[in-house]
Amino acid sequence: MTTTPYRWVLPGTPSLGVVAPRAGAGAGPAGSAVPPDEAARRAVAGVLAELSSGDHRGVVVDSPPGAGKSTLVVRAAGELARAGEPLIVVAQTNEQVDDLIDRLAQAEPDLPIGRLSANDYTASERVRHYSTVRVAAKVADLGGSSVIIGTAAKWAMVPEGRWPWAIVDEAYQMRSDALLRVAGRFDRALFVGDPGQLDPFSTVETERWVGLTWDPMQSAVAALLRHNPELPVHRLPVSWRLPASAAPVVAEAFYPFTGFSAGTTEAQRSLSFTTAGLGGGPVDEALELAASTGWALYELPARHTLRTDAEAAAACARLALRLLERGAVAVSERDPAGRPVTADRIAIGAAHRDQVAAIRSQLGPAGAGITVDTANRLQGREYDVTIVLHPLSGRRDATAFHLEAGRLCVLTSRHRHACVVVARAGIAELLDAHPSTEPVHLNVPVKFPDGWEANQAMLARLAAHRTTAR
Amino acid sequence: MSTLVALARAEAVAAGFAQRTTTVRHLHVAARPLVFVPLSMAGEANAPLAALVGTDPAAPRLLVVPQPRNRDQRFRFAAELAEVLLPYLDSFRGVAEAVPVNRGKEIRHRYVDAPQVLVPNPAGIQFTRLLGRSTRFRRTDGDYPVHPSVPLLGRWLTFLADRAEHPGSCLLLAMTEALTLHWATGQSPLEDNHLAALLAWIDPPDGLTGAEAAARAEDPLTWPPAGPLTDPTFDNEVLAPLIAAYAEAGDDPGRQARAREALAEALRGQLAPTWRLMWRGLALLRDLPPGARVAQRWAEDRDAFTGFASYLDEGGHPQPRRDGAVVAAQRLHRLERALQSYAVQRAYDDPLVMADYRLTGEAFVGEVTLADPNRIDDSGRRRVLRPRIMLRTTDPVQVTPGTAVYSPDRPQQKARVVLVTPRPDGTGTDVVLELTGGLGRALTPAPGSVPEVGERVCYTTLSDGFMPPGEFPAREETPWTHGGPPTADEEAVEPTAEDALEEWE
Amino acid sequence: MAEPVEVLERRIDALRAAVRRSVVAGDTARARALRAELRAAERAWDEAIANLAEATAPKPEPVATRAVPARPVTPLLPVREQVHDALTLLTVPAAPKLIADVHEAFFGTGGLAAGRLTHLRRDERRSYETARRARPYYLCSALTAEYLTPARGLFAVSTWPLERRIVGPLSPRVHFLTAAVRIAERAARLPRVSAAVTRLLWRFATNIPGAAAPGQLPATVDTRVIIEAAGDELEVHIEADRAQRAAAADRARRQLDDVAQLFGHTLDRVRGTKTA
Amino acid sequence: MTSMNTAERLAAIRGGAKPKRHNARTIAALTRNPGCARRAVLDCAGIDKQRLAAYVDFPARFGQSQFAIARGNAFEAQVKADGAAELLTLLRERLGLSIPEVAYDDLASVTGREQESPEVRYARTRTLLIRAATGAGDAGTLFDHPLLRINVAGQPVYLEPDLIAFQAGGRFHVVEIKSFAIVDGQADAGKVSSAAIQSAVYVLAMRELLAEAGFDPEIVSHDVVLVCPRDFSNRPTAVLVDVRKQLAVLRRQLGRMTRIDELLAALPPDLSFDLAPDAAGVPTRDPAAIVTALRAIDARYTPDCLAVCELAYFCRHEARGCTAALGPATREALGGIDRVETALALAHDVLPPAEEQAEAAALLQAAARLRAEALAGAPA
Repeated sequence: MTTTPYRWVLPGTPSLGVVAPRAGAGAGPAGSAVPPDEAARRAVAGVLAELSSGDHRGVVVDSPPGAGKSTLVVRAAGELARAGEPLIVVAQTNEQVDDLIDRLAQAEPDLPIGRLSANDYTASERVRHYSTVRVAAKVADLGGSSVIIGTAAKWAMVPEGRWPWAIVDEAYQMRSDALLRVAGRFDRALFVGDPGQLDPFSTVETERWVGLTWDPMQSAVAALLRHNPELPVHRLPVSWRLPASAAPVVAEAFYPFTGFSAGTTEAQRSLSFTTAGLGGGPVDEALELAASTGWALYELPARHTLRTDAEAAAACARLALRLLERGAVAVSERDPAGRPVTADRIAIGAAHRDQVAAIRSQLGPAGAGITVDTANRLQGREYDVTIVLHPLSGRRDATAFHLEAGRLCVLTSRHRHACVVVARAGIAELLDAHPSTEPVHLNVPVKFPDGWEANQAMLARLAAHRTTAR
Repeated sequence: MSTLVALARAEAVAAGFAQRTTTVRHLHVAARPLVFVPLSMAGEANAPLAALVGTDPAAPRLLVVPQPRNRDQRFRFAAELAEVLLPYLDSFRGVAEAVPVNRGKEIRHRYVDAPQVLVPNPAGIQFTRLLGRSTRFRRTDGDYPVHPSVPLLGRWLTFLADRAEHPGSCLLLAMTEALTLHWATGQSPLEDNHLAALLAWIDPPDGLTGAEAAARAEDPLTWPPAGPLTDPTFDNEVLAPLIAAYAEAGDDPGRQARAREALAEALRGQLAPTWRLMWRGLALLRDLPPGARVAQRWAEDRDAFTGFASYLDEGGHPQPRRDGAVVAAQRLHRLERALQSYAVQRAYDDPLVMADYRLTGEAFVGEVTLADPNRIDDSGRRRVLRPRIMLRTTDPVQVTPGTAVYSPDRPQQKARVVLVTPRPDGTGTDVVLELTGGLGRALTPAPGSVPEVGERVCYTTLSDGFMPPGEFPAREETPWTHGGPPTADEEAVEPTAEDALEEWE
Repeated sequence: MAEPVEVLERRIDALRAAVRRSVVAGDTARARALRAELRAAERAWDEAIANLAEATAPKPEPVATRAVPARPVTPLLPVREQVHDALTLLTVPAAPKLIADVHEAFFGTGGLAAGRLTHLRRDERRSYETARRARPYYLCSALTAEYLTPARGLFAVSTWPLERRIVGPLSPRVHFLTAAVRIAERAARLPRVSAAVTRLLWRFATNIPGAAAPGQLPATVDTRVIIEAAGDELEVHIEADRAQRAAAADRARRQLDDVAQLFGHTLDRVRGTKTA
Repeated sequence: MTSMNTAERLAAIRGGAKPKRHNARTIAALTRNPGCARRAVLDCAGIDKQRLAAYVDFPARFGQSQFAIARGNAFEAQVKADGAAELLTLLRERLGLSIPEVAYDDLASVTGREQESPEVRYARTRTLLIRAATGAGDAGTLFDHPLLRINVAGQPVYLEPDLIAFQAGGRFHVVEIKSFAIVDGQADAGKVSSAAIQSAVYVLAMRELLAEAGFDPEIVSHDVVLVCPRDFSNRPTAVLVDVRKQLAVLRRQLGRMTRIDELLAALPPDLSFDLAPDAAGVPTRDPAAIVTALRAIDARYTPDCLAVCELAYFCRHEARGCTAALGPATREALGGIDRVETALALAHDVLPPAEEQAEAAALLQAAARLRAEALAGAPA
């Protein structure tokens, strides 16, 4: 009996579990022989070559935390603009728009940039001080700008005009319906984002569109690739943010199929204290552990608590304040001589807004400059040290929200030096008792990693860095 | 679930009776609703088995399908249902009112009343949706024709089921959801899906607590499930032998009539208790005073009804199987807007709902301690009236200076938080607000437009203001990122009859 | 003395409740007893109602309001003859469901229920063993190619060559395609194609590549296209299948006695599959 | 006692009754509420929970309608009829199976006899699947009714799936035939979820079988083929379901089952659920003794149990007055306080909160104040 070659073809439902990078599009993960800066340079060059080849209507670039996504966006925008291609940039928040303008105006001092804004927008300091940047509520008032940058929400209100190119930033956090509303404005686009972070969501609960390739509630990239499976997907292979202690951990837990490596070596980064921890104590132990290994798990006694667990909130605040008191100094490739870890270089992350409020009130005036926010709002941001209130701490059950891989990924991948996770004991048992049994929908690509597994992986790693609060 | 509702549940456990979670009714209850209690056959995809339907509690119409696997009989059921439902829908198409649109430049019409269909539970809505799906594409000619009323019924059922997804709409309601919106029981939300048990908690018979009555209500022999699925022991021990007897009766008209009668009686026995519960639930809802913004939402329902009726008059196609890319995005946008405005309106209408927001710091109630109603702001190009008030509250205040807040009592007015000062003695927080809008046209405020000292007022970050609708590409301009314009093939909605050929035995 | 209808109805209700309660409690013995009581009550009710109707109703006209086709009396042909007819048409071993469908489509008005074939094979075997070759044919088993055991649920005719009665892994498909050809040939000769025949043809057409166009309606199914399409696919399998069956048939002739060649080898245990 | 091994101990707990046999459904159920020790012990011991629940007067309220069973059987028979002709069509049209691949082996019966031991059937399944994996010339494509085996708590359990294993190009897929409808590409997510986890049990069992024989377990695909009726018709349609997540959960839960020893060690040594039937089969054990035995093992009741566990009504009764009985969301909103009375006493300030209850008490008191105020008709 002859066996003809056999293939799986399921019309309309490309298997999208993993988007494999095209051969040569990126260097291998950790362990590859290519030095990290060379790997990153090649990856960016590959993306830019793909763009200028014009072979595809879209190019997707997956960027793990701190892999130089903004740098790529700025370079791509610069190259396209210099080639005389009118260009728009679609970002997700006003904050992101201002960040991009700041970086682009700095990198391309002669480039006329337009900032498309809502009527009630007042330009921030970093936008105002560039003479090349114009701000207006209508595209017509931005004539002469080589690049026009605005939020997706604002672009959705622009009824006409079509540009040869667009760069869509944070495309994994953009919802499919938002892309639908702006996609008429451009012919081709570069989509850049981090697939490991939080998916967009809707307040409306309906399964009406589940399984449709254009389901408006999925991410823009998911919709894009389901309709255009042939589009090249590149991957930035090196994280410049995460230290050598964190890159493999985060890669293994949250990017199990693609991976990435750290752009710096252990020797290049260090964290030290200018004062000794008098009396020691678990807070100092945790900080010192974090300083020397990059991770610490500050474990409180097992107890079921209110979401706004005061003891845990206080622990988060105490760790942050103690870090300031001890005069932490961070040495890195940017500051080989060391730089003090000031309040603005510290963030505390939590799952819920009420937890954020509780931590903030525990911080008091001494911690005024410290960022405290939810995972959703910490996306895309970077600090020297982060303190994380574990989403499952003190809980009796693990819901899909608390298990979401993206949430833990955002929280544990914001730091350049160290991350301290605050949690009540008992999370392992909690995970065991609550395996993910989400409903399964037909024709919906399974999303990896599974939050439950990612949590298990992360917890297993943290267990080796435990300090028990007394 | 909010802590206030959870507390009401706890109180229900302790009291043995359901507790109110609202002070007003947030749903429209029609003067002449139609109650529809369907049953379906287990294991089949939407095979109607029986239904009680009608507008008169004393005279429901019983529809029975003696062999639910037989597709001819299924469509006969649909035609019989259409005999009840279509005239009911038509009866609301008498009087229309003129509504100004486009700032009064044009008018359009909408019917002064609209139908309201009530089913026992969310599964009943799903049944309605699927029955609509299975009937709206049917042929009325050709080899396996159905009665012309069947595809029309399908379109209406689909319209109603779609509308049921729309937050705040009352054209098609599930009784369990209508009740749990207003009461908290001493059982879990999952168990609240059981209509008999839910009503037992809210309105137990004399001499029993809600908890006791609910325990009895779980016995499927006295309180059959409210459908569409039947109790398995009923299926196995009662229904199956009766269906078999009907089949065996063959063409003997006497035997067949008797078998049909026995089957109808058994099914009526399963349906009648739920039918009574539906009207009891309706009466309980009717007793609640309606919220101030209920009529406004009902007007939107009437608009939707009017619009769909004229769409059908113009020969509108059956709704497609699934939403296209543009339609899906538009619908999601509409649903999100409706959800937000429904949540805000309920809070504005109901202090008990607003209390949820007060507990989480998104709203606060306080007494006005200072008021400067005639304050003029002359820092800008033109002198403007900007009254300020200070109020003292014991609620936790989470708003920060600069935030815009609104008051349900003066919805046209906007207030900006100027200062938030916790009182040093710990007796609460002082909040200074600056008011704009809703003050009249002069440089002195219209009477009553600025809260006076001593008045208790509520302010919240929730706004019931107008939200402009979003812009979407036309369907034929669906972008390449979403598959491009739909092809004629995808769009075609062909009538079907393929499965009519199938064996059903 | 018959009980009044109302009393019976109350009893029926009570019995139904009692049956359901005993089922829920897992008391099967009690449920069984109650069920018997319930059926008796239901019969009594049916009779009572019928009598009541007779007594009260004005003498009904003979029922002629509807054109009801007379229910077929017990079919004239015994079941075995009907099965034989269907198999002869098909020319390949077949399962009861297909036999019944073929019979309904071409020979009768649904007189043959697949369920009635349950004991047929055992009866045939007994008949064969007691009086060998007393009948012109016997309905026997198809045999599995691997162990020469009876193939589950497949009927064959004793007069067929052994090769045809053997089922290898490819045979189910070959049988299916062959049956399609035979049925289509037969249908092509009919003056008028009934719904049952259309249904049968459609079932084959939709499962053979090229036999029905996408979007085609059942009523327009074309017998010539079916025959051609089935023939095309048969080409692919037929040689391999024939070789496997021939080899098995050789083995059967060497190893099996008369009865076993017809009704299959019953092994106490199969060599090489016994586990400790 | 200490020398008693786990199997003996479980047998003692079960008493004289025959163990209830596991199937993919019961194994899949192990992944639901795995934190419940009562359920773990009873399931591992193979106890008939339905019977037990009825005996202590809390009968389970779910059963299966014969209509659903009949529909399921009829659909499956239809898809598998004539050498699985309809299934072949689906695999060809939707999944690119080539025309020559039609071989069909029915593993339901080895010898044509009614009763065959699972060992014999398992051996036959093993032989055929291994032959197919080796890629021998007549390797076979469809394998109906394979008998599989999986280890649960150290005991081999035979699974008798109504499934077809399907092999092409040296790769196996599990085909699961279910009779719930896929309407316009969508199906009940709960039913799909159950089907996915059951299929994952089969995938796992097939992988174990082939791995034991030295093959790469990955040749059994994590994509299972789900076959269901399309829309409102009887025509089948097929869709691939990726069960990788279910496999991960299952592997972990089966791994945990070996920890049953720890659970058993903490139980009273004379624990038994023997109903001690007399000669006529009538149970003689005092139901109160069974209740005492049940109480000796902690349960983790949630309202979800009502739909999946035969003992749920008993556990619910036991959990009366616990906030857990009101559902996890209510419990959380009540600050995680265990008992309803405690929550109310804290809310109404009649119970001084323990240190760890202080925050919950403050929240509940604020809520109680706001609720009272709103109900008293104070202006909003």
